[in-house]
Amino acid sequence: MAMFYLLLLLVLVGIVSFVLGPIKVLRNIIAFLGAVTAFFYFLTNIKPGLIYSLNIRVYNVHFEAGFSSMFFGVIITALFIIFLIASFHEENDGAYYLFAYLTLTGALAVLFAKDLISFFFFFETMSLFSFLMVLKGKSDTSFRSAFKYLVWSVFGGYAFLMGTFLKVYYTHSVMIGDISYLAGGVKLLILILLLAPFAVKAALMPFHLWAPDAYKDSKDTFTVFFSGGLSKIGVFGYFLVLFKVFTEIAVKYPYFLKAFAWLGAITAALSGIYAFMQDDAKKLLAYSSISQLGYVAVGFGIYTHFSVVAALFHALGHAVFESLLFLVVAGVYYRTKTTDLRKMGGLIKRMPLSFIGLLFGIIATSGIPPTIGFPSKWLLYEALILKGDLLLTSLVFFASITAFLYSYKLVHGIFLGKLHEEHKNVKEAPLGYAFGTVVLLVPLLVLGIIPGLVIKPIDYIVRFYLKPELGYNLANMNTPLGHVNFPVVGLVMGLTFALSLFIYLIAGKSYRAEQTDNYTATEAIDEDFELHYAGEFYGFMKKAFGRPLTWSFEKILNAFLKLFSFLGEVARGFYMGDARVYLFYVIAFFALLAYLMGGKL
Amino acid sequence: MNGGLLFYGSSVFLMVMGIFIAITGKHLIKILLGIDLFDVGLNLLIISFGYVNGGTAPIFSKYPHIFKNVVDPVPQALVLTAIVIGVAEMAMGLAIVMKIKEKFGTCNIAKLKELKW
Amino acid sequence: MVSPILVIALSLFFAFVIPLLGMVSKKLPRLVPPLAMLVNLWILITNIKFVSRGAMLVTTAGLKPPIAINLAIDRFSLLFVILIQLIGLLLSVYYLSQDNRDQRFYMLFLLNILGASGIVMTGDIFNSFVFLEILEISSFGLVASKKDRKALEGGFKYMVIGAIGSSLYLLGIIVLYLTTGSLNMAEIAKLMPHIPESIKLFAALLLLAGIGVEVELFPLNAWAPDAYHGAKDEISTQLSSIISKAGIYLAARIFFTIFNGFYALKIIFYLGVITFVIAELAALMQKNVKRMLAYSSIGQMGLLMLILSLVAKRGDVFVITTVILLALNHAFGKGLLFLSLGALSGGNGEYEIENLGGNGRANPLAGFLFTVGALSIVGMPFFFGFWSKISALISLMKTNVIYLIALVLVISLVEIYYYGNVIVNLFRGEGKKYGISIVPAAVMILFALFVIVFGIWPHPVFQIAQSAAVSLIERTTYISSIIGGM
Amino acid sequence: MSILYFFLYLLLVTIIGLLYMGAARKITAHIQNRYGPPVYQPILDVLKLFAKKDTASHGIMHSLGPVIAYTGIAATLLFLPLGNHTPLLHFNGDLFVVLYLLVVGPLGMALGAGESANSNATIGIARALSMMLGYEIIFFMATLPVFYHYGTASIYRVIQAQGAFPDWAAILFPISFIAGLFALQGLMGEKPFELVVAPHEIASGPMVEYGGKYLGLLQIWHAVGIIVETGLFVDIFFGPQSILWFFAGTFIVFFATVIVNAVMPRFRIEQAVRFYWGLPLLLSILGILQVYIWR
Repeated sequence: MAMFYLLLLLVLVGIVSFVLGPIKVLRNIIAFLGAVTAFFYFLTNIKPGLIYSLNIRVYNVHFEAGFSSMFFGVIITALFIIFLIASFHEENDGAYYLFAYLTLTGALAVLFAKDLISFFFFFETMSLFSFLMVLKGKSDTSFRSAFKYLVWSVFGGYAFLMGTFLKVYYTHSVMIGDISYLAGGVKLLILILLLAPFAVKAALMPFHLWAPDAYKDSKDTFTVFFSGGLSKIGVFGYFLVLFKVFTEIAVKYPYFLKAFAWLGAITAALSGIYAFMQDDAKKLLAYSSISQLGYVAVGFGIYTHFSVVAALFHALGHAVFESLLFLVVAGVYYRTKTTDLRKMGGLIKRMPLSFIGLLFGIIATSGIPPTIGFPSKWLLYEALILKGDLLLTSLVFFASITAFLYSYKLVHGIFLGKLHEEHKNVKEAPLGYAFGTVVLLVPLLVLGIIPGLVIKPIDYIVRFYLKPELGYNLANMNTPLGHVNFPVVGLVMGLTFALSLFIYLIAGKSYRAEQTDNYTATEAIDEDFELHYAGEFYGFMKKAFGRPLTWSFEKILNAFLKLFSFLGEVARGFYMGDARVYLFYVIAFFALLAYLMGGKL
Repeated sequence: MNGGLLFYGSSVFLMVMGIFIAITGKHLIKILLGIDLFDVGLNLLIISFGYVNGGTAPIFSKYPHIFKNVVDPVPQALVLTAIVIGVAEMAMGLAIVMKIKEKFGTCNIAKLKELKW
Repeated sequence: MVSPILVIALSLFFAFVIPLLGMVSKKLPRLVPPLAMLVNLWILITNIKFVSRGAMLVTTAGLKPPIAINLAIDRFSLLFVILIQLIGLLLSVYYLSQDNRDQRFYMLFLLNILGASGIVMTGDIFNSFVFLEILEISSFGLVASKKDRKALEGGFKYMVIGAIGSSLYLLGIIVLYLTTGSLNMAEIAKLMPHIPESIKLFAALLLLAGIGVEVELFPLNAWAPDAYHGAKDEISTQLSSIISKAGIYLAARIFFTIFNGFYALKIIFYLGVITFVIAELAALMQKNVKRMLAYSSIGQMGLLMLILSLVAKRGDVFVITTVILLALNHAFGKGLLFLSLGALSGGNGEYEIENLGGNGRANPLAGFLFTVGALSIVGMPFFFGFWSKISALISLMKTNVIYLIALVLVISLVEIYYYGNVIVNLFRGEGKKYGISIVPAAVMILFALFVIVFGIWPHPVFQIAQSAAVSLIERTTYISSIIGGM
Repeated sequence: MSILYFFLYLLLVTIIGLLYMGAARKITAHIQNRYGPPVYQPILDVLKLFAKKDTASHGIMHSLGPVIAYTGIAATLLFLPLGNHTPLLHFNGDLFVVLYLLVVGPLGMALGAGESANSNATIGIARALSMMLGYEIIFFMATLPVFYHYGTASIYRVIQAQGAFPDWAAILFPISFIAGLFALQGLMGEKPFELVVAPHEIASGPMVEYGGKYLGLLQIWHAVGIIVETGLFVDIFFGPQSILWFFAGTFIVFFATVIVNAVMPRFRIEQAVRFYWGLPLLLSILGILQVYIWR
């Protein structure tokens, strides 16, 4: 019952905030209280193993809370609160909050759904309302992006539905359960079909095409939830399909898993490359988000105990640092009204807190200790080497190098370099953004130094399905390959930092120089001199990589669309005649029937 | 099936002619006439289905034994209805053609090409 | 209990009263159709509890079937006739707000509803032809009633195809009559096993011609985009929500009750698939929203007929329930789409996507209603369309045509694509603002309410549809309740 | 006490690194037929830089950049076994900890240089990061077969698994070793990959705005960097069994890179990246194939 009450609460809060639409203060208070209540209700009342069936007469909706749904549910709900608090600074109407709440309802219901039809129902609900959220986005192109997002999500949903029907057809059960006993290739088909929506949600290539645009064009604060929270549904789905529906996949379809892992690695690498070629902060982050989710797919594809632990930990990490990055960029947009990296710069002096947030965000994105990005990457590499797929390992490593490139481009474009004239009087991002930034920094650092805090619940999720190989306690992690004590890494970094700082402090004094007080050979510079180098930042990479950078999945898609338009034109051509032609169709039809049925008449 | 080959033949001929005219004709009224011809042929066909060689009209009489050879009355009733309906259809069709002539200024069917996109 | 024959009689009476009232006052004719529909609905509702699983027989001229013309109403027919009258009522209320109409329009409208109701209620196959003709002739008039070039062209095309189709339908009836010697549906159904296969097939094909025109099956549906496109928005609603529903009923009645499945349903199956695919693909490329809706309508009807034909594979109640659900979704969803499109385009015939750009934002209510209709038609959750689409897929699964599920889903994606495109365009940029008066708005909201309320709580509709489906499936009960023993 | 030991250890390695730098200058000078400064010259330079007052700073990050850079390299050093010698807090020196800590240095320098708003500095950083896309991946791929072969991700265990001369990984995996040498040249930032500093083009790149104590910190960062980078290479490919062997090995490797540096011209940046994506990549893939065949 608790699950139903939770969902009902969310819907009701959404409706109330819609009704209260014009009364902004009251609406915001209700929306905020609703989210916080939902979060604590989730934490206190929903326990793994809770089962609830809702009979709507036509159909029984089955809910069940498991460890995995708890894990993802907490992430999603927490991010929702952060999104909500920041979103109060934007100009939003009541419908925006209604859609937001219904999106959350759909997402949580997806986590709880125990049978495939309800799963589809809530998945589509989530897609529909998140589509409306994107539609209410900020820029002129949000319509196009929202449309793209809708079509892709529905594509995923329909693939899932097809898989569902195949499953029901062969097993006569709609419950999410093991189908490993099924024979034949249909199982592989079901597997691929069931995975498709999650590949779309988690933006696995080649299903990622919607993501950069949708992330870019949705409202900035919503992107925090969109990228950090909703993509977790995709990860949850990987887990669901690969573990709950197919328990023997590693034995039966090792090559599928291998392909999945490679797909993940290619996603991570290519998106990384696309990311550092972007000049728009949100688009860069969108690709970075896709890239990071690629690692998660790799973790699932390797399918060993600690690779999956790594994947789930990385999903959590992605939720933390990607949300943090989007939140900071949202705050910057709020103040500067731009996300174009070429038009910003030097904001470090104006928005120090945002800078700190972004700095730690990119450190975590790059996987540098002692942040939340490191333990998962470390585990993933150990798993990869243990598995012995060295080329895959190299590709993943390549992807993580691209992370340094785009991370630096982001921080440099926004915060470093020369402060632009029109941003001279910009203030720190308002309270709602700052709150989220500070809150997200806590898990980012704490879980980076003591990952054991969440490794334990994750291990609980995975242990049930795979032979436990990972030794861990609060501080240490042991794999057959190696061993890391994370607090020690943090401690050593702290110590050496203290030492460096000591050297810095005892050395001679320094004075503060103006930005124009620069070495430029013989060039005389003044305020108008363009010192900020942000456009074409890695421009020479185009020369280095050449044609492959211009390749794009979009071209394949376009060819596909062209095929459909051609078919459409052909079909439409049928209806373009005049009355005589139509009459001729009728007669020809009967002539044909008579010919075909000739024997029977 | 008491009608002669002549009845069937001529009615089928009328139907085919009607369809042919309707498909090949360019003038709207010609097309309508083709359809009408088709209807007429059909009606004739139905009548001939019910026809009995040398039969008499199906009228209730005091002396039923005299009228042993009665044609089937139902097709005739049906055809009466069908004729009425056909007339109504023609009327509606011609009304539309009149309006078309008014608006398009032509009765050439090839010129009626507004509805494509 | 009031005799349902009054539905037909009163409609006819009201239709011919209109010119008389028109002489008294210009405004009076407008009030007649709603009144007639209300009376009809009341009559039908009083009959609900008397209609059991079998058919309720309403005799005329005091003769028992199979001799005289009679009405045979079972729950299936009752559901359809109530649907038709209900939509008729909503539409006639919609017309109340428009004062520039000719009184003859209202006559045609009433006759149209009358024809549709007659088709649904009659137990006599020739009578169904008569009502079909009434329906068609009045709809030619209705389509052409806009009297501009497009409407006239659409009306003419519809007329040509409709006339040939119904003539062939008549021929089919005659063939059946010659072999069974009866025009009563139940009687023919009873004698069906004795008819030679070839005659049966011949008759079925001819009947299919007449019905195929109404239900917009593939080669017979070429008129449909033109007629929908040319006609006024309300008439397009009527075409999709009333006329095609009568066609579905007739198809179910003839090919299931009379022919008991048989070969014809196989043909309908293939035609349904082809219709569905071709029409939806044609809609994909359509820049004119109204014509796009027309294609979508045809596609929906194709899906419907294809599901209906599955009943041959396994006489399953669920399949027919699905057909009813799809029909209801189509009636309300598509009706809503046409009406709200009218409101969005301001009634001036600008249906191109570019011309509609931003109109949804300028007219939020109409834009919202259009969105609701579109989402329901594509089968999004929380709308009635979701349940009908899921039921359709379940029907496909139950009848072992699993590969068709993939096809339906792919085509649904195509649907999402073009509807999504329109919706997105409606809210993009600055549009033109058109007023919307209260009566049409109320009617549209009622349409939308159906789709939303029963989308969230589909159980009542499911139950009604199921009992109606049971009534259709048990054809022996139907036959024996009309002509006794089998 | 152990903390003091740490500091001494760090100091020692820093001084050795500075001496390496001095040696490099001397070697280069001899190749170019000059006399060159004394070997201890870099130590004097650093002391002078630290003592300098009145240094320009462009802001807090500009100041912290060198500090973070030195933090990163010092932390890396503490996780790197020097032959069989291991610092107190090591846990068998995991490769990935080392690799990720190794990036902190360049990142810190990049952050600091970025705030100076000097385009030369930023271009230098962009080049540095792009170069990473070339050499890091090659270096990684070259070392992978070794770790895979010995079934561990710990550098210390790799050292222990190797023995005296013929048991070196360099001899077991010659192809990977050569690929690693290519990568090392880029990792050290020596010619022909000396694009980041490139004094003639971008006025020593990231360093352009740095002087005084900042430059001093960057100098000792560079000095420790030499030991760490060559040390990593030596640890993996030569398995030095004692600390003396370690330093000998690093010096030999460093000597080789310096000689190459002295005689080579400079690539353009896209040439450099493309170079790495050619022959070295092929070699490293061949190395991986070799370990597959061996197993």
